[in-house]
Parts: sequence; structure tokens; C-alpha cells
Amino acid sequence: MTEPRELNIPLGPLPSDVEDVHGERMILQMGPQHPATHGVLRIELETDGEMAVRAVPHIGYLHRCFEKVAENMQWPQIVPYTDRLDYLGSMNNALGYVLACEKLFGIEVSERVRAIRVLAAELNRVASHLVAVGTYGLDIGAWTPFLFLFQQREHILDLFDELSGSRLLYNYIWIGGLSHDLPDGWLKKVRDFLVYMQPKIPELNTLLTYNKIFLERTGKVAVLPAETAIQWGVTGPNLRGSGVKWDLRKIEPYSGYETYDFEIPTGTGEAGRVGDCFDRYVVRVREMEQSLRIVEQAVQRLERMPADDVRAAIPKTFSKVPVGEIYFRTEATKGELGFYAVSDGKSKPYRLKCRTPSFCSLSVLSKMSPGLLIADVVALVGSLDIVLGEVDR
Amino acid sequence: MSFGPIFIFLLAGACFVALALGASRLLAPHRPNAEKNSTYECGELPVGSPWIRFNTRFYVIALIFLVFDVEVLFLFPWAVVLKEMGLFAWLDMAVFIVILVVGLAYVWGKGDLDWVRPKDSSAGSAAGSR
Amino acid sequence: MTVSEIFAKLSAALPGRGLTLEEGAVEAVIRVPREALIETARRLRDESELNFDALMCLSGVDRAAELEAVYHLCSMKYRHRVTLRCVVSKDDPVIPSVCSIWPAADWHEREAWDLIGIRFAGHPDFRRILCPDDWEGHPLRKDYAVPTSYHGIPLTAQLPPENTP
Amino acid sequence: MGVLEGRYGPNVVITSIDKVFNWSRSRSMWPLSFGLACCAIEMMATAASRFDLDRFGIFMRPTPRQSDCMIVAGTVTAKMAERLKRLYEQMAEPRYVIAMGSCANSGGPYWEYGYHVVKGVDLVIPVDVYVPGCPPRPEALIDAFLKLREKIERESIARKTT
Repeated sequence: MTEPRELNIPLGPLPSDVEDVHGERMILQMGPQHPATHGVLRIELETDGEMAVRAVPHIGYLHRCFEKVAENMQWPQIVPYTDRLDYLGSMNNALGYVLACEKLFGIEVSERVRAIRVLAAELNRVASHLVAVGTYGLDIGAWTPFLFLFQQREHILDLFDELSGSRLLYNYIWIGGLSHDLPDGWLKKVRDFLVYMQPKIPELNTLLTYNKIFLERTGKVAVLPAETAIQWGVTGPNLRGSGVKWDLRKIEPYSGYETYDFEIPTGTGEAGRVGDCFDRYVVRVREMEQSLRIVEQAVQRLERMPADDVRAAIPKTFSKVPVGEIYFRTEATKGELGFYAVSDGKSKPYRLKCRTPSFCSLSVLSKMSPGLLIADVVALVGSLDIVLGEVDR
Repeated sequence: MSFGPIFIFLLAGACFVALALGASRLLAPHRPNAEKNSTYECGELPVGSPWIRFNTRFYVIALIFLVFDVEVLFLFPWAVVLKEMGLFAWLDMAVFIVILVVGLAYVWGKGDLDWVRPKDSSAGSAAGSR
Repeated sequence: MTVSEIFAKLSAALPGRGLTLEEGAVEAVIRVPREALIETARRLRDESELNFDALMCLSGVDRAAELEAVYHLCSMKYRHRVTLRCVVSKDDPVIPSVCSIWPAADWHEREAWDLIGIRFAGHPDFRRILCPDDWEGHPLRKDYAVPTSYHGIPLTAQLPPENTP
Repeated sequence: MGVLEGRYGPNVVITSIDKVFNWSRSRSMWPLSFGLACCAIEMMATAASRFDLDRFGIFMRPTPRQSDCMIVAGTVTAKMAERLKRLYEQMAEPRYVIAMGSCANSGGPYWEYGYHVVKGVDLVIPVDVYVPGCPPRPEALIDAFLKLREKIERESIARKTT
């Protein structure tokens, strides 16, 4: 029997307001291989009975050296690697990276390419939220929403399969344009999908959102106040769940987002308190409806636009690029995705740092966990909707 | 009242168990090694030992569960023969259930059913206690 | 406010502390010596007109001779942005930690230490964050020698022998 | 060692037990859902309603104690390799490994500059079936299970004669 390491970790203080529940403390490893950690995240929980007194997240189990790879690849070759950061929102990652490069190199793309990019990014946001909401139902113990939502997601994956050739990681948005033009009849299929998807979100609401057990498990649990969220750099649905109306598609519009009409849902404390797990969840559900509205407007716009060459603005070679550095941020599915690119004129970036939303959302976990029950820590991790490919890069 | 069928029933039960355990003992691969026997904790080495003193509240909750589990155990055979036994059996069981409901009310009132939840404290932690 | 106005306000408030403004191709960057970093950061956050309450991104860069920490800050209220750059030499790569001012910097600084090797003085829990704790070297350095194995597990690419069909 | 195991050559009695064992093992393969990266999402999509692994008797189990095969879905990094080996050891025999995706097969897109990536999971644990693709389509994963079935059907509990 391999000798377990002795208890060399200093025991944290017991929150003062807990009545006398003096049992001994235990270190529990919610380890890399755990159904509720959405990937390879290890949370070292120090529990007193059922209550987590201290939670230390350990990451790095999926550190795939994105930044070292990016320094050895040419500018356009990095797009497939950005897809693999947040592998649920690949279109949005590629869009964030490509817009940073286009602004650094001073490349302008046509109106039609911008519209196609918005359409693809918003469809991808819906697919990503479907997974986030589906697995959150699994964390709380509801099997049906997971299967129900994955079935809807398969329709979106079919659309992407036809658009870019692959289901999950697309390499579709290139620097200066797109890899393929819209296949003919594709917009018609997107319209059919919008009609098909219309009743599904209300159906999800009856299935999960207003389910008594779900409300009981997520209402008033793990409240993230707006002030703490801003200080810790939490962005995206997690920040909007705390009532802060902050969405980069409205604050710093890119790729033509200012011409689309959509609202920003924020948490209103329906199930107890503003900023609890339910608010972060319900913001994602409402965001899906808004994204479908954007997709509808984009489809109408694209149907009226004349076809043009989507590869017109793609530079022939990347050997001579302007020198300089830029930090460009976009609203990816999980929050603010920023790319800090430093170019020294060569065909490969000198340094490419990417600030990912899940990395910052996860850092708040150790601050919010003390005092939660173990089952509530699971609900908290699920509501933060982190993807480990993005956390570890 | 011949006891033959009961004996056959017991015999069948016993040899079914023997067959299941015996077959796996005979035929299944059995290669224990230190790594395989180590405790599974999500792929990590366990820190400290799980043999610790738990709060007494969990013991009380386990007891309460046991009481009502046994109650349900008595309900099953009773429910099967209720139609033949008529009102007398119904009254008899009603008394039994009332006693247990009184017990449940007492325990609920005393707050032993509440899971170990700290009070609703400052920002960033703790759910409301019910 | 534009970066030059912010810089003017800062250099007025902190005279003689060596703050310089570098005009970049896309955006201007304020260069801050490490002695004045904490002072500048606290002023950037607490000044009512500046109010930089969100640290967007903290990245370490390995310039040939020096290491550089680049801070991208943004104000949620005024929605203006500023970039700070703090450069230290490679043999004394210590920069004061801004964790006390922006808690978001906590994990970013640990990552800058882990991958680039900039040491942040005053960080509450200073450990490697991505690579294992006993990983030697800082991988994003330009002169980094990639290890061939870790705890007995080979890390080199097992290329097939030359003449396989 | 089991009492009967490894003593007799293959003959009429044992082969008939083999058929029963191999049939039951291959038709109810419980994988350890070992989701690492992008391939894990495709694995979930395979297990979900459209491609539905349940019809093959495949039911995802979170613990190695109750699983027969391990799907390594994603990039195996140096930090994760030890845990992966420990989880593999903690699985009960007979156990199989499916390396899903080119990251698990050979390091995938990170083979050249990934200093922290193990170039292929077969450097850590023995692998039975490799699934190409990045990420492999759900049909490819189902095909991997069918290949694994063929492999199991050729097994025998008798001593290895070759």
C-alpha cells in the first residue's frame, strides 16, 4: 500500500459563523479524473464533515504549450491551434485571433465576410452554451437535459460540418477572409434550423430552468458579488450573472456587431440572490435566445448580399508584416478572450499571449468555496462553465 | 404445511451464490499488485487518512434513516395481505405509522434533519440555512 | 481619456519617477520602472478620473537581454484602456507583485513566473501554475532546452525509423 | 493465479467457456470516461442521443474500479501521465485501452513544439485500438469499439500457446 503523503498542508481557519461542528478535517482530492470538473482540473478540498473549508484548484494537466507552438508557427498556421483552446467555441477563438492580426497588419475584410463571421460565431456560441447548460444539468443530477440539448447541438454541428468540413474544430476563419464560401442552400438550412430551434428553448425552460430541485440546488448558492467579479477579472456570463451589464460585443464592437440588434441579459436574482449559480445559468439560456436573433438578422443580410470572393483580402505571403504589438479582445463564449500579439516583422509572432476567460473565472473558485457544501462546490464549478483546454492553454 | 419448497428455495439460493463466487474464483484473472490495491482518489495519492472523527450529526441522520427504512420494510408484507385482513390490520398499521410520524415531527422540529449548513454569512460563501 | 492624457496625468502626479511614453504602431505604452510600479498601479486604480479597476491581462515577454511584464488595464466605468510595461534584466528578474491592487493578477503572475521566469515579490502563493512543481527551466524563454523525459516518461517524438514504407 | 487458469491447453470444455466469456465481455464494454480535451466532447457527443453508445452495451463509468476499457480522449501531458498510469493500474483485469485522437496516438498537432506533451499514450500504457482523427468523428469511435470486439473475441483464458 503506497504510503499516503503526510498532512503537510497548513489547515485553514474555520469560518467563524459556523455553529460547533467540530469534526476532524479531511483533505479530499477532487482530482484530475472527476466527472464534475469538466476536464482535467484538480481541486484539493479540505472538508469538515460535508462542508468545504478550503478549496485549492490545481491546473496544468492539459498544458499543451500553445504559446511556445505559436512562436514557432507562421501567423496563419496558428488558427487551428486557437481552435483547440476553447474547443467548444472554436469559431469565436479563431475570430478573436484573426481580428487581432488583421488590426495589427491593417487588413480590411468585406462586409459579407464580416456577416458570415458573425453568423458562424453566434451559431458556435449557441452550441457552446448548449453543452454548458447540458453538462450543468448533469452536475446537478438531471440526465434528460443533457441528452435533449446534445440532440439540438447535433443540428448545429451538421451546419458547421457542411460549412467548414468538420464538426468541432473548424479552421474556417482565416486572416483576411474565410477558408470556404457558403455552400449553396446552406442559408436555407440555417433558416430551417432557426424554425426548428424556436420551441426548444422554452422546452428547456420547463425541463430544467423551473425545475424545483434545480432551483433548490442552485438558488442562493455560491453568490459572486459584482465587485469581487471585476477585481478577479471574471468576465462573460459569469460577470453578467452578477448583474454587471458588460458585453464586448456592445462595449467594443468588432466585425460589425454594432449593426445588429440584440440585448444583454444579466442576472436579476430570480432564484434568491443576484450572482448565484442560477443567475449564471439563466444568463446563458437567455444569451442563446439573443444569439439566435443575431443569426436570423445575419441570414437576412447575407441573402440580400451579392456573392463575392471571401479570400480576396488574404495576404499572399506573411514574410513581411508590420512591426508592433497589440492587445485585442473579443467576447468569446466563456467571456473576454484577449490576444496580445508582438510582431517583430518576421513571418512568425515574436510572442503571442492569450488571456482566456476560463483562466480568470477559475481563479475565483478558491475565494468562493469556503463554507459551501461539497455538492455546492460541484454546482459552483459547473456554473462557472470552464473549459480546461482554455485554462491550461 | 410442507417445508419441502422452502428448503429447495434455500438450496437454490445457496448454490446460486456458490456458483457465482466459485466461477469467478476459478476463471477470472487475479493479479493484485500494490498500485492496483492503492485507494482510488481521482488518480491522485490520498493525503492524510480517511479514518477521522465525523461530526455526531451524521450519526443521528443515519439513525433516522434506519428507523424509517425498517418502517417501510414492515409496510410491504402488510400491503400485500391488507385486502384479506380487513379493517383490523389497517388500524393496527395506522397506530404504528402514527407513532413514527410523531417521532418524525419531533426530529424535524429539533432540526436534526437539517444537513450541516452554516448560517447565511458574508459575501462569497455559504448558502442560506433552512 | 487617451493614453497621452493618462500619461500626462500620471507624470504630473509622480514627477521624476522615470515614467516614459512609447508610441507603438497600434497603441502607446507607458514604460514604468519597477520601483514606481506599485505607486503607479495604486494611483491608476484609485484616481476617480482614471478608475482602472480591471486588469485585463498580464503577460511576460522574453526580450533578448531583458524580461518584460506588460500590464493591460481597462476601466469598466470610463471604458478607456492603458498598457504598462515594466522591464527588468535577466539576472535580477524581480518585479513587485500587484496582487494587492488587482487580485486578478494572482494567477497571471504565477503563470509569468512559470513560463517566463519573472519573480514577483510579495505574491501570496508563489508557485508554478501550469508546469509541474518540479519542472526545471522556464519554457517560453527563447533559449529553452526542451527536456527529453519527465519522471521516466519520454517526451521526445518517437519518429518511425527512416526507411519504413 | 486462478486455479484453472494457465494450466491446460485449449480444448473443447475451455473453448466453450471462452465463447461465453468473450461474448459477455465484448458486448458490455464499460469505458472509463477519461475526457482530457477536445476528443472528450466528441466522446460525449457519441454517448449522447444521436450516436448513442448504449445500443452497443457501452455505458460510461466514472471510476476505474467498475470499468473495462479506458478511452484516452485528448492530449496526455507530462503532469497527467503519472495519474493516467495509476488509473490504468487501478482498473480490474481484463482491461483494454482505446487511444482516441491523434494527440493520444502520437502527440498530434503538439508533437513538434509541445515540450509538456507526451508524444503518444502508448509510451505510458499499452494501447489496444488507435483511433485516427483530430477529433475523430463519433462514427470513428464506434468503429473503434467494433474493432475492440473483434480483438476480444480472439482471446482465451487458456495459456497462451504461441
